[in-house]
Amino acid sequence: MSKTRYSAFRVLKEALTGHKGWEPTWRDAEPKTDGYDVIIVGGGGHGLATAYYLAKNHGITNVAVLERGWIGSGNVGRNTTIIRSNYLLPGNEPFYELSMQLWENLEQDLNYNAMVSQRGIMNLIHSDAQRDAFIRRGNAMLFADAGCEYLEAKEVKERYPFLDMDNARFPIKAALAQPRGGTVRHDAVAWGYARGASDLGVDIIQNCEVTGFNIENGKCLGVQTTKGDIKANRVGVCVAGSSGRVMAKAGIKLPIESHVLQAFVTEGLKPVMDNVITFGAGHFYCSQSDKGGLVFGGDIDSYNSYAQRGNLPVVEDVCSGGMAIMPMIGRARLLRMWGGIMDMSMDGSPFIDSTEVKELFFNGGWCYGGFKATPASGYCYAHLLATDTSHEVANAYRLDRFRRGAMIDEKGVGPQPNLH
Amino acid sequence: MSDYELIKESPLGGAEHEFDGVTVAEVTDQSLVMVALPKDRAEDIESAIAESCGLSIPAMGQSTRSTDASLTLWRLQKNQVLAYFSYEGDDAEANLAERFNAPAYYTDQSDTWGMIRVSGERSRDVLERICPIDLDPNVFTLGSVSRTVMEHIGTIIFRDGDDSYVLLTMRSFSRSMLHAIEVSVKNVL
Amino acid sequence: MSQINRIDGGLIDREKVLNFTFNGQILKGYEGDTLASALLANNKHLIGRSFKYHRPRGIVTAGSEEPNAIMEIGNGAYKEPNTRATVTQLYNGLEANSQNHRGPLSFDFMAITDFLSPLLGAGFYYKTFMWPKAFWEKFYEPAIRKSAGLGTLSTETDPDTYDKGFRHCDILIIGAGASGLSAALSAAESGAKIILADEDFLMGGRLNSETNEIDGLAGSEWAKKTVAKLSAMENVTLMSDTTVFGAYDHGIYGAIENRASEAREDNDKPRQVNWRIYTKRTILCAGATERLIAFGNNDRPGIMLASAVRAYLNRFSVVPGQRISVYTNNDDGWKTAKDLNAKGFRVVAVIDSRSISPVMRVPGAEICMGTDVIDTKGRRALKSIQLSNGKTIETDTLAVSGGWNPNLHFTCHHRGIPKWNEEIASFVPDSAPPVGMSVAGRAKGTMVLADAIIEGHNQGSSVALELGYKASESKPATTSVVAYNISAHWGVPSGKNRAWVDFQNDVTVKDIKLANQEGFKSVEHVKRYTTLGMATDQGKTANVLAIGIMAESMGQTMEDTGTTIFRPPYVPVAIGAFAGRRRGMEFYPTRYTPSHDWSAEQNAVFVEVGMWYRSQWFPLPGETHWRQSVDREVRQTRSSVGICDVTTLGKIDIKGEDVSEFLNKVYANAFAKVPVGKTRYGLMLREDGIAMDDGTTARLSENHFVMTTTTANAVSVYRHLQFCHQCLWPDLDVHMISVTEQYAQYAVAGPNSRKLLEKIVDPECDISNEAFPYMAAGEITVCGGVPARLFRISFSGELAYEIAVPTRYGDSLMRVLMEAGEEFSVIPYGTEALGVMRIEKGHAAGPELNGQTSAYDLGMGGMISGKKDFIGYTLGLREELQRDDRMQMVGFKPVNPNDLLLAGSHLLGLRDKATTENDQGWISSCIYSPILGHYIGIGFIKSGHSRKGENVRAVDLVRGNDVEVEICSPHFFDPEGERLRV
Amino acid sequence: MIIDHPLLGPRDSEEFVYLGSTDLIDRPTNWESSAAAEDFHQYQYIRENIAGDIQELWYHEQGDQSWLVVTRNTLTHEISNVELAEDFSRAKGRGK
Repeated sequence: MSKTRYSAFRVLKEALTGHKGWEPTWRDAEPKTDGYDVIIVGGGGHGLATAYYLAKNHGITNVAVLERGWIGSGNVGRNTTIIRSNYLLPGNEPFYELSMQLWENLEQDLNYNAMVSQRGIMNLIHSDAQRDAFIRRGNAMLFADAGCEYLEAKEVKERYPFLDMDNARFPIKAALAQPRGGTVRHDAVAWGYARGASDLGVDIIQNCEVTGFNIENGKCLGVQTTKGDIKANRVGVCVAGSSGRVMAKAGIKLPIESHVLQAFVTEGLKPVMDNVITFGAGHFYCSQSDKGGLVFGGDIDSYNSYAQRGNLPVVEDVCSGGMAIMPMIGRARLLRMWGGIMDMSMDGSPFIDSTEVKELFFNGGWCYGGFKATPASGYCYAHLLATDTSHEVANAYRLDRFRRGAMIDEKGVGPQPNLH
Repeated sequence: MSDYELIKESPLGGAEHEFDGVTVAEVTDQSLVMVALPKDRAEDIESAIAESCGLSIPAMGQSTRSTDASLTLWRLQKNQVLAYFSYEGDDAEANLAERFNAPAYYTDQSDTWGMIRVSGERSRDVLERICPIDLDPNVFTLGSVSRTVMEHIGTIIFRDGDDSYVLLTMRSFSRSMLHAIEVSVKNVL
Repeated sequence: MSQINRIDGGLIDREKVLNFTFNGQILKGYEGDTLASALLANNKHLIGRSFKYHRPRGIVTAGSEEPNAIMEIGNGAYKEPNTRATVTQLYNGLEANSQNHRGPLSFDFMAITDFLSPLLGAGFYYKTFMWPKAFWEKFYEPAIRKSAGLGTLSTETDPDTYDKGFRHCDILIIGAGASGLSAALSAAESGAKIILADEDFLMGGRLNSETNEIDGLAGSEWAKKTVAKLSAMENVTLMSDTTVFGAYDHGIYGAIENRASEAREDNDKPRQVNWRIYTKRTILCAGATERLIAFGNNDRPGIMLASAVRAYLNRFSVVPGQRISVYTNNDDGWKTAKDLNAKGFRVVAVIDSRSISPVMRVPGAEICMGTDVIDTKGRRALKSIQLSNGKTIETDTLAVSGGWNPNLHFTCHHRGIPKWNEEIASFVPDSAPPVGMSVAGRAKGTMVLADAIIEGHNQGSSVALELGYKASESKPATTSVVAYNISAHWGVPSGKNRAWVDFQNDVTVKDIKLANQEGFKSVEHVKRYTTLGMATDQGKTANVLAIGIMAESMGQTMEDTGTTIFRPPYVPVAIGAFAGRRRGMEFYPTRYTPSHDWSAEQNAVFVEVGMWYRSQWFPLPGETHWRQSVDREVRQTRSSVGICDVTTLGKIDIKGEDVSEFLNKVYANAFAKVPVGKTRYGLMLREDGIAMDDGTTARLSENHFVMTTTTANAVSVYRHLQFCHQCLWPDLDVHMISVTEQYAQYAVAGPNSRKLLEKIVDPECDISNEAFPYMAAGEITVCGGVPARLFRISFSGELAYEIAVPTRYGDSLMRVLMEAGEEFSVIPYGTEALGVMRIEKGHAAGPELNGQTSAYDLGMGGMISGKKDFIGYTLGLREELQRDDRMQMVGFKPVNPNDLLLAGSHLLGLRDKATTENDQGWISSCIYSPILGHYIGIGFIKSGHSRKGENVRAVDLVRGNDVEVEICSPHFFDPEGERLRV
Repeated sequence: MIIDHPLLGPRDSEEFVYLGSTDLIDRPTNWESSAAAEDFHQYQYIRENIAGDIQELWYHEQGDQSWLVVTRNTLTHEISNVELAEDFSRAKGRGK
């Protein structure tokens, strides 16, 4: 597939010759004057994956990915790297399970080591009602062949002796784990898909901001950009975080609000935890990266924002959640905190759909679950763009579902985006 | 006469602790009644209270106090005043309604709140560990009252003396609030 | 020999000798030392290993930007990894250990990676470790993980405490160097309320490390005098050893204060305090950080920043080596030579990359202008340097100055973008720092001390003036003007040798160029691909250097290359400090019910319900399993009488002329005509038609209602009602107030409940079935005049009441009820028995009102009024919500009564496979019914309402349970409700 | 963040609970009309989601329990106006 196949042998060879032979990971392109079959707006993980699968699965290679800044500069470059398929509702679970299966074969497929690490994730349970709800979820996972494991408190303690079991305000009563869950080196996902797509002929165009859509008689004919107008038979917008801003240029309003989600990483530490742990009675989840940093996060800041930065209350709340379940991290230092902009949808679930404008498609509303969805999102969006039909596992992700009353509300908090 | 007698109890059993520079003590001799001011009756109520008790409705965040200091009105909300007065009976609501003789809606809140007074020269040093409100004596002047959140507990703070503050928290939180104050004392003094 | 590098002078207290250890060796230092200065005093140069190649490393800086000297401090649970020796104040008993090596520090087995470095360049791991597939998790990743990481966590609970605090001021001044002190003084003299914070335990900034004279005093003396003056002013709060770490919205700053130095050995006080500072204006006087120059093998122990050499020399009275050379591209570097001379040390050589005349005379030193250092020798300590003019110079310390970077971080915390200033060859703050922030001194790029002082002074004065204070009349301090000239110089071609840019993460010039070659051209891409600037020092010494190298390599300007985003925290902050007190039992406050103490006396088992502790069950002696207690509580309640504390349910008093109308809008069922003295069940929907909460509302008088909510939703329902009132119908005469805590409320349930209550209710209150029928409500008195509210409502399905008294009597009422009920063998029951009885009655609760179910799903469609507009009406009519095949709530009982039924089970057709497509629903609540003698469940199944009598399987694959169940009515017990009305 | 409460002055946003756009004040009154379904759908679900100044609802839960209308810029977080929601609502013609 690739013109420069990556391997240990190749690394060795390059080492002996001063690394002179490495080529650009992807080809930096300029817009073609005669346009494209498909333009993907947004060079994030989802957009690049969409382009890759359009080319690979559907043979559509006259594709451009337009990126306002540098590729991977959105949420794929700014998240807590977790992958999992532990969803409850039938509208979601098969989709995320497809994504998990794609993750499991990603590196061989792309010939790029994104360090997919199925180290397992574990959700802690703190009450009987929560146990019942997690068992319901666990069964939904097993029905979908996603796998799961239920641990009693004793087993949790044995595996993770650093958890605070004895002096906890909300004692740990059990846990539901998904051994197949884990983490992925997030930036590498964007680079790997970019490389794969580029090798198949896709044009990746950085520093090219879409400033408008050329729409005539209700049909999208292309986009206006900072590099001029570009024609396209079909345009797929894929800019979660900025969905509201971009779709407004096509006159489309969405059931989405933009919110800021913060995430955190500590200084590098020798390994202390090998999987992802999620607190069930507070806002905290954590894993340790291969570099040694504890990567953790919690809840969104709760107010609408496009600012890519958050405020202190959430920082403190998340850290206290961490101290509540694993007080060994008190002396670990938080090195860096950042904020990403989330497309928070009205039911906490995403959209992959056509729009009221012909030949203009929309992918967004990923809330803070977008990273783990990257492969399936690209896979299903490519399917929709290529075939005009929703992929069967993404069939529930329609824009009109609120009009019909077909919400996919995992948390059951209703049409208030900041609660999802 | 009933065969059974109910015995009343304050939220903290009258707890009182002295530290070097700070005294922490439960307040047990005050009643609290919320007085709602319907929009179209607000003026009538104000003049009725002025006539019956000689008290005006305070500005937001402030209080007014009767001449004998037994009754203080707190203004924490636009459409309500909270009366804080020396009274220990079970019928504070009726008692206040009678004293005011004003066509307001009265709701007894005496048992809703636990009250702790933090006083002494180091009181502000102790409180700055939990209180987000600026307690600078020139900012939070004598008689100021404010509702905020301390240690995740909704709290009303009232300055009733130069170095004296009364903290009110929902009754069920009283022990947690007392603990929070004591931890501050330990950390600061 | 002890402290062989210690010389005279300095700002240390030689009277106070402190003992500490490094890698087990006992050493001595003085009060006023940092760990780094004490190590250097003891001639310790090799102090750690780098992240990737395990290169031997020494101390480079004297401040918070230190990349190399990071170590583990303390032992056992007190061990603190990755701690910068350069900012750790020395204390007696300090225990320091180097980290990230296998075997002794001087012979690290992992240094093998240094020889493999050609293989391990930037991003090598993206290109390999893919074959065979299964080896990644089994072999490659564990190996990588083990070698990655720096220090080690103890994995024990952090034994220290932390605190939080709040401070308010008019002007926050960040940095107490020359400009910060000047700003503080002029601002304070104006009367404004000032906080002056500095990360160092000694205020004065670079003045403590330099030899400038200010107002005729030594700089450090002037600083000391100024600090003393400020500390005497009432409107000034000085916060030393306090690092401001972030600028947040609207004038909120976060700052971490370390435990006071005298208490460093005392673990009783909080280790750190996390201050939230609220300020109207901020003056950033954070100074500048010196940077290195990239040349071959520039990372050896003994190669230091020129300014750090001066700091050790002047402030700490330590001379780091015997044969010191200087390499610089600016005038400032020469100061090091000058100061060394002043202390009587000969300088071996001064190498300046600029082809200009020597900046000053340095007696005895070899001066090499227009010359570069191109390579160095000495694995564990610097031995010699090789120059571009071909000379090799024996030297054990090389003081390097590549120029100064203004510490403009805070100006970018709100996404400001720095501007390039060619004159000082550095980025300077842009014109849009966070609102309310101004910058003075070297943080702004004002490199000449005399100007920085004036700038600080003027800003302090003008900011105070803008806030309405009078202008300061004092004049700024004076010092002689010393020019600062620089020619940007990033790196020297190093041939085969590696030239380090990011010391800690081992990023070299080659790595940056390789990243560019592979298409990673954005500065963010380079950072992510090479890990540049991602180490514990956040690239403070590395980033600008890297940008310079990128700009050169790609032939673009510094400004076009740009910086990565500056984000908080300015320096790493302990997670424990952010958490403050919130951990363990103090993670959240605790709410106790009125019957808590009494229940504790009965050995009740408590359970967390939100912030409340509620009694879960009351074990009697001899009961060994919770089921024994719960079954007994249910049986006894159903056969006689039981009491349960239900105070936690939300209670809202609603008064006003329009309450009926208001309730009619917020409840789905009709509420316009509730008679006085009656209670009505109410179902509240969200606007989207999904059930939100339920409860009862009683009308106590014409204009007075009292509403109850579930425990979980007490706060959110109140908030929702306030929204409905203030935002939707503001002119309704409605006044709400929470009375949840005003009343202790107990359910008294069971056939003998009336008889029990009659014993305590005052005789003038008639509570007979006729006078006080099912759903009656009223205000009564009990026990001789204590006011109470009585509601004849039932969650258990029995004849039952809820009685509420002022909370002051709550504990007492529980005791009285138990005493009065003795003749009926009254028992207390907990939340478990409460749950059993509600499931026997088929009442929906939390697991059913889960935010995904409509009134129709819950079987309450019949209650919905079609004659009024209410919250949730219109959207509740949407097609998907009205479908007959939705998951509908029904009951389930095992076909074999001995079978175990488990909540969370999913429902399947009798012969269906367990797949998502075949999934028909789930069991939401499940208990063993002691009355019926078998398990029963409530749950949701497709078209459930029309499938009663059908058999399906309840399958729990998670715990391995698969039983056949019959779909039935959820009303398992007394479906006609006869027991309620007796 | 700091919200400058019109009655109480500047207060830490930690005292507040956020809801969302003031669109939520414009609850349709045409529940009996055939347009109600679409109007309520727009009201409840569709948002402008502006990158710039928006008007939004905050509830002063740990304060005076007033609902406020805050005009805040979603790009910079700067707040330019704060008013009582009941006044805002009345100005929009809402009453009983």
